[in-house]
Amino acid sequence: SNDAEGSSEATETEDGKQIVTFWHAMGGASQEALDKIVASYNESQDEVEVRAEFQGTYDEALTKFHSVAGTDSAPTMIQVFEIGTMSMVNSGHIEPIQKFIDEDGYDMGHLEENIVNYYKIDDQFYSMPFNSSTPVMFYNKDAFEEAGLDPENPPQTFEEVEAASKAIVESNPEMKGFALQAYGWLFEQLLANQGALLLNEDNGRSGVATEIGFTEEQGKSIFEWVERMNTDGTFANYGTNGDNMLAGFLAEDVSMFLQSSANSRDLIDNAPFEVGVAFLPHPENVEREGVVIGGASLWMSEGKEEAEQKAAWDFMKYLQSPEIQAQWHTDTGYFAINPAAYEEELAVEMHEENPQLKVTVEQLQATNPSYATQGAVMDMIPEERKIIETALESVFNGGDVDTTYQTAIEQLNAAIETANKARGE
Amino acid sequence: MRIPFGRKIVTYLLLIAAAFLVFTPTMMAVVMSFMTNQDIMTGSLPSAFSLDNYRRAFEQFPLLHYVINSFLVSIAIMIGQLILASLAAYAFVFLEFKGRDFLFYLFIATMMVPFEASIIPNFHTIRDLGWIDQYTGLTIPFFAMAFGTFLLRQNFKQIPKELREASQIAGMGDVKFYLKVVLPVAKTSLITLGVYGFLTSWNMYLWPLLATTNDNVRTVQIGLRQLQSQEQMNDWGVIMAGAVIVIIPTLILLFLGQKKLQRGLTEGALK
Amino acid sequence: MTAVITQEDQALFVRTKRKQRYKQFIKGILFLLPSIALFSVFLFYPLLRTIYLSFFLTDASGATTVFVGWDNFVTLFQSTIFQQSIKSTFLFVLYTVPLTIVISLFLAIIANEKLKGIGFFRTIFSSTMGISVAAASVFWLYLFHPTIGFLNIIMDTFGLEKVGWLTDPSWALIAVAVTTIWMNIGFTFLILLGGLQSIDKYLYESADVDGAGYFYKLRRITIPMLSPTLFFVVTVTIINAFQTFGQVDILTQGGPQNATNLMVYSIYREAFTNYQFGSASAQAIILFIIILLMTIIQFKLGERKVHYQ
Amino acid sequence: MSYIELKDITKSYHAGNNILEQINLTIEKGEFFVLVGPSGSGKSTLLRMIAGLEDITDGVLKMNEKVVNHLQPKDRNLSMVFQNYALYPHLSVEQNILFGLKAKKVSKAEQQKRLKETAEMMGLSELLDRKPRQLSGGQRQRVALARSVVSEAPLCLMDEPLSNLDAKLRAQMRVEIRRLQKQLGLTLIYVTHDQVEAMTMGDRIMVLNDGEIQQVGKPITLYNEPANLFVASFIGSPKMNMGKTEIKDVSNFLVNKTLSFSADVRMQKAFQVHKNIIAGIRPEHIQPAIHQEATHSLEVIHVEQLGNETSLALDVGGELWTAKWPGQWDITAGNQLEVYISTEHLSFFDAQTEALIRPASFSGHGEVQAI
Amino acid sequence: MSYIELKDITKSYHAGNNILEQINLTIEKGEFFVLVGPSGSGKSTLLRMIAGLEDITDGVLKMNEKVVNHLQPKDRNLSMVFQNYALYPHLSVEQNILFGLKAKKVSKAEQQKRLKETAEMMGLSELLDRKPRQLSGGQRQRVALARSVVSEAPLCLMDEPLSNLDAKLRAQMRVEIRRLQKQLGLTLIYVTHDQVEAMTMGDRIMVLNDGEIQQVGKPITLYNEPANLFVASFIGSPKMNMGKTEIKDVSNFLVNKTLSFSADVRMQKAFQVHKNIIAGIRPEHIQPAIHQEATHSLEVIHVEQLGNETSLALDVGGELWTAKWPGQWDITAGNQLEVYISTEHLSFFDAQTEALIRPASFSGHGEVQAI
Ligand SMILES: Nc1ncnc2c1ncn2[C@@H]1O[C@H](COP(=O)(O)OP(=O)(O)OP(=O)(O)O)[C@@H](O)[C@H]1O
Ligand SMILES: Nc1ncnc2c1ncn2[C@@H]1O[C@H](COP(=O)(O)OP(=O)(O)OP(=O)(O)O)[C@@H](O)[C@H]1O
Ligand SMILES: [Mg+2]
Ligand SMILES: [Mg+2]
Repeated sequence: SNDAEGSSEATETEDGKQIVTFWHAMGGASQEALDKIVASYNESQDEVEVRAEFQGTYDEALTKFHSVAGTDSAPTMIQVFEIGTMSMVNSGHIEPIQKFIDEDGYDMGHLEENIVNYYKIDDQFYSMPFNSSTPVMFYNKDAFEEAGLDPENPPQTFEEVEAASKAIVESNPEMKGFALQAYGWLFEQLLANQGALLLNEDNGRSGVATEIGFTEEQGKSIFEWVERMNTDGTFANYGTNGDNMLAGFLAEDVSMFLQSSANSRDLIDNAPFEVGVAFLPHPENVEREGVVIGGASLWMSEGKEEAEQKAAWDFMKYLQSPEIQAQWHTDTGYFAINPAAYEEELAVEMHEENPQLKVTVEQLQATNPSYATQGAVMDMIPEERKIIETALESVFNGGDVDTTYQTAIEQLNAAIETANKARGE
Repeated sequence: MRIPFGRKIVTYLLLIAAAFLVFTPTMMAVVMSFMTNQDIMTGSLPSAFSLDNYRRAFEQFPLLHYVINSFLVSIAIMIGQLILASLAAYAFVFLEFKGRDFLFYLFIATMMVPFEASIIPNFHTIRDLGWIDQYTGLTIPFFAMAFGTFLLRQNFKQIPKELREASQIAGMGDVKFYLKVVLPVAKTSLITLGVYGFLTSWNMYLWPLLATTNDNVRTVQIGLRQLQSQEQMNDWGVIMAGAVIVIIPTLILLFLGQKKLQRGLTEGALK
Repeated sequence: MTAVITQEDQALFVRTKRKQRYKQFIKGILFLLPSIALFSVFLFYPLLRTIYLSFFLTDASGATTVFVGWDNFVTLFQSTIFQQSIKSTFLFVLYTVPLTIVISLFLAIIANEKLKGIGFFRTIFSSTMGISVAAASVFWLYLFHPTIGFLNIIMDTFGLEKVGWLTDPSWALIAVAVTTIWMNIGFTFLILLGGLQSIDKYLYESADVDGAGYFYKLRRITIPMLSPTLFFVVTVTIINAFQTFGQVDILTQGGPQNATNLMVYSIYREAFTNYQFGSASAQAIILFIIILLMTIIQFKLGERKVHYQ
Repeated sequence: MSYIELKDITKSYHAGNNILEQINLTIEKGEFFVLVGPSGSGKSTLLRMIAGLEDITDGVLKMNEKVVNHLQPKDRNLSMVFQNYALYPHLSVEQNILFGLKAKKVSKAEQQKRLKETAEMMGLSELLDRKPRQLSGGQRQRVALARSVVSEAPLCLMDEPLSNLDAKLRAQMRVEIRRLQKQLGLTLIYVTHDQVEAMTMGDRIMVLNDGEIQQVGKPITLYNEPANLFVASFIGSPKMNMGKTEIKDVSNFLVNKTLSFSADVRMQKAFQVHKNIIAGIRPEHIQPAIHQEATHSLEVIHVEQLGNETSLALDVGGELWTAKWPGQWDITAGNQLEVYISTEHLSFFDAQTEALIRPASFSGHGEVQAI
Repeated sequence: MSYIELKDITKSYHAGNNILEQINLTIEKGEFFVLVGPSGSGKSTLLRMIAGLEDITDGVLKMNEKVVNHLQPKDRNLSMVFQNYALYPHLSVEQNILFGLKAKKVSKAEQQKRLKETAEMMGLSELLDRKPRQLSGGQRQRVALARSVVSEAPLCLMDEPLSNLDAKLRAQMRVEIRRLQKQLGLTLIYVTHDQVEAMTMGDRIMVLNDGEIQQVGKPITLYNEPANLFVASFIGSPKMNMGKTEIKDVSNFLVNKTLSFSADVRMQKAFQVHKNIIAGIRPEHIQPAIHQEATHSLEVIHVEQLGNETSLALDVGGELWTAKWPGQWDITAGNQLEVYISTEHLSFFDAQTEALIRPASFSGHGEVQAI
């Protein structure tokens, strides 16, 4: 156990470099990409050494941070998913990066507007955006063609999706038209796309939310949409499991589905057919509002030495640079938070090769900045998602929309109440 | 005694059928580990076999280092559990004292505390003890084991009481009786428990993840988890390759362990 | 009768008896000390803490914020989700425990023969205990895949309707149970095999001579002589079934429609994603009490039937 | 110097059902004390209580003048041969034998010396590396015996240590055990079912029946003057023949309504005191009428040739009596046999109290001879 | 009608080390066949092979004319009393006894009937509800015996079934077993160490030593005409006295350089054929010089009173010989004793081949008598 010591206590390497511990939740290919960036940073200068340490899933990493926050074991910086934002703010163990922005006179203006919108709370930056993605609709161009649909003109609205689904199923009974993962995040996105708020108090951004912010019509529209496709027999049920849905899509069992844009590269590479990427659909009777940013941001621990924090800040800035963002974007499929990255050769090349990838960027840029697309902030979001998922599954399995919706709303409001109470405020 | 031919055939048939059923999922994983991700995801039959997944699994995390850590941790836990559980079981079976039954039920009760419910307080404890990123933090919390104590108690109860009496007459104290008679006679269950202890430690994920912050003392399951990503499509071939690599040592251990499970040590002990 | 025992003797008896009892007690405690010490730190303390937490609301880091008394419990018992969770848990125990034991016993019995290559089969049968929950769940996730999964492909070839193993609420719990049984087989098999191995072979010889057939021996000798091991296995399998977590997390995440929202999974979610440590603790306490009751019943009813040497 | 003293020792497994009833007994240092009694009479239990393996329900057990009721077995400094051997299945014969010595930290050299001697004595030298399950029944028993012998503890408890050995080996072992016991001055409590062992080895014998002491005494005393019917029929093999006795007239009495004997004065008095009397005669005292004149004639029911002697089942008023004659007699069942029975050889017991009234007399007969 | 036939049966646990060596044997239906031999000679192994519990390394085992080498024990239709009892620890005495009957689906009524009879016969009626561990050694053995008896299987194998019973009970059991065997026409193979059992129960006895058959024959034949030195010393207790024999002159020979006898013509011839001769005489044939004139005078080393007989250790040329006289003789160790030894009672063996040259003769002596 001898060589194990030090890492959490020592803040400098033997040759005097400032150590920055960086906890993240990136597994698989993303970890490879991240490690590459960290290595390049460590090589690019000789003052700071960043140590990127995997801490499990977002949930696990966050739980662990909460447990060690304020002690020596806490890392210098940590990656936290977007819905952990409020709990980080409330934890009291973080240093808002606004402090460093101000000290440094750093300009966040060059970052993607929508991303900035999400992470700016009460007009200040608590954390540095890092890996971001939005949901898009993937579709099977070959199947579209077979069904006599225009592969270059994917459905835009719920109703168009339904129609396309019918056409697909008609042309190929083996294939379902559309799949929606029972995933709270997608529900939130579909709400936002209608311009609906998830929580009141402007999605919790003007004050502490006290109940849900969407109307019955807005909320039910999604359930009803699914129900209609279910009755048509065009809907494929993959439950809560995203991997299953991806496999179903690749195995040509379903022709359209919604998923994070971060999957684009992998899908295009692995599909034995032409993959199309489209904007998130919306009900016919409302305008498209746009999407909310998802993903994670980087947080600074409180109580660390200034030098250490400075070093971490330097690394964060490094991550913003167009070259790094271009590389990150091409390696992983996450957005470049710095739009300048898209001008980089690397990104340009890739977009030329796979023009579908541009759609994700376009969708983000076509988003109307509003409270709805800023996204909701509250510490009960994870619970909200679970409730929504259960409701979705219920509808998927033919449950009654009205009762399902009513139950879900009751549970949501109760959860909000408890969360507010638990904060002891 | 010879087993009759007919029964032999039937037994073999049953064995083969059962082995096939039990091993299919594992076998499937092995096959997948040689397949390309595209084949896996589209559900098609393997178009090509390659070792690519293994190469990538080895590249992705310091596998050997993790395996060594896992071995150290698992062996330490196994030994610790064997010692503590056998000591406790001995007391529950061979020593008579007030409150023994109460303590036994208390031990059993500990099995009912869901691990997930105690993980945070325990994490705080090792944090306060400064055991994070230490082998101590990874091992010591698991030394005491109600489950093992229970298993060994059941087994120790089967030891004929004459053996204890003979030892008492020979002037042997409890410690010596425990070492010289109980442990060797209960070899079978010690091995079973040892294998179990080793494998559960080997397969632990959540605790090692919490108790370590960096690669120095991390174990293979964390490595395996690093092969999976959350928001992106998983490379199942690589994940399966990693799983297969991690399973191989355990299969070897099981093979050796079951060889030691020899018939009936108590046999012929007594008239 | 006690006439010959003098007063002194009597006093001496009492004294030595007391001394001996004291000595035995000390000895017992010494043997148990390492376990007790570790249990106190890593189990009893958390348990007490859990009890304490169950009366509070907490913030994200698990610090108590508001004392709510029995509210957490009251809320739970009123919650349909929690009721469903208890129901699922009991169903799950009912699905998994008997099958695990019957299958493992069957495997242990056929693998207990002295045949060539039996080591290979024993390794295969115990192999599932060498596979971590995460890996095993992933294997089954694939087997259960609605379209490319092995199971549905088989169903398809036999002309049966495909089953939404993990998405259909009436199947999901069964699917998780199947996975769990598969995972438990290895370990249960190994324990039972160990138990079978330590049955004195004279008993079988004696039965052979008595003209007992295979199943008669199984029923009258093997099972009773195995009863301590069986008792252990049943107790442990029940407790483990109540505490199932990993499979659920990977396969269904409690869905569909909370059909597989087993108690520990529910606890886990409540604590680690919702940060409601108070409510999670209350659930843990309820689970603890349920298992405790079940085990007490088991010991009261079961251990009487167990034959020790 | 009393070494072991039992005062009112009582044992019960279930309240109200005493296995041993108020046992009072003193065993001297260096004594060879034999315990006999029917199966289930409590011999093993008594031994186990002395060893400290069984709780004493009531009464006081003293060793060396000290009360040891609550002393642990390991502190009693004794060795024991268990009726069921209790060998350690995981240890080889050698390790089994040395087990106790190792526990007592006897020096290696001494261990080896004693092991060698004992193994030789028991005929186990070839088997030292075997595990118990690879031994025959008799071999296991010898290991159990060796384990006790090797310890040289001052008190040895042996529970039928020779029951599974053949006659030849048993004779040899008898001599060896007796020699060792004398040589080391051991106190030995020895349970046996073998008449020869009981008679030849013991300094004293105790007869136990149903948890109660029937008689304690020198072997020959028990044989010649059994305290009661039970002892009379238990000691001696084949067992003593018994018959109801009735007075025919003043000077004659009838046994089993068949055999008539003349009654002397003492007998006549006895008949006045005791209502019902049972007469007993040992099989060897129903003698062939060769050197004496025949006194009775009896029908032979069954003849058994034992080689060195012949056992005859004779009909005595409807009951089967046994006679045992040395040598091989060519007698055919069904014939009448002329026998000589002396009144002197009859023992008399009260049928009610079962106690001895008058033992057989052994004086004035050719067979007791001083040269 | 040969019921069991063993042809060249060989057994080894480890190659090259034969426990049983080419056993050839035929047992008739309804025969009571006794197996004796020293501890470890392979008796239990032979029994276990007949039962099918032990693989037959080599040779053929036939039952009812059929080869059964590979037949399962349960298909051999036999019952067995194990030397170590092999009771089911988890079953009560009653269940233990009925185990086999239930397995064979004997009707409930029949079960109860047989149980009652057997339990009564074995004295187990009171103990039916006990578990084996609550029984005494002898009680356990009786349960084991009862289990075999109750099955009424046509072939019974019994491995020292009475070793832990007291003499009285044993005598009773002997009679019962013999009666049952006769009554049901059972074939019984019976291992025992007890001379009386062997001599009185068996139709034939087989003596085994070191895995080899020494002699098979009627009990009395084995006693009177032991095939070799081993049988001579093994059968009979105390064992036969042996001494080296030398020719002094044409008509005289010396045993152990001490006892001189006159040699008849046959003896003289024998001395010409065999170089070294050993003479043997049974203890009961060294007789008191009462009715005959003394032939020799020997020093008494040791006297043991067995009650019904007296055992004398006598010095014969430096070796200890045993004499056994019926009754109780008051003889003091150290004295010279006048004894009568008849040449007729001497058996002669070739010292090299160990084979019998001439058995003792039993004709023309008072003890063999026809009335
Ligand atoms: N499993 C075994 N492995 C090796 N040798 C064995 C095994 N079992 C028995 N033997 C040996 O085989 C020989 C014969 O054993 P067996 O039990 O037949 O003797 P036995 O004649 O019954 O003796 P006893 O009268 O002492 O019971 C013995 O020398 C014994 O040590
Ligand atoms: N654990 C027990 N519970 C109840 N009764 C028992 C127990 N152990 C022994 N007994 C009974 O106690 C009595 C005495 O047993 P013990 O073993 O002392 O007999 P024993 O004289 O040694 O007989 P044997 O000569 O048959 O060995 C027996 O009747 C027996 O059934
Ligand atoms: Mg006994
Ligand atoms: Mg034997």
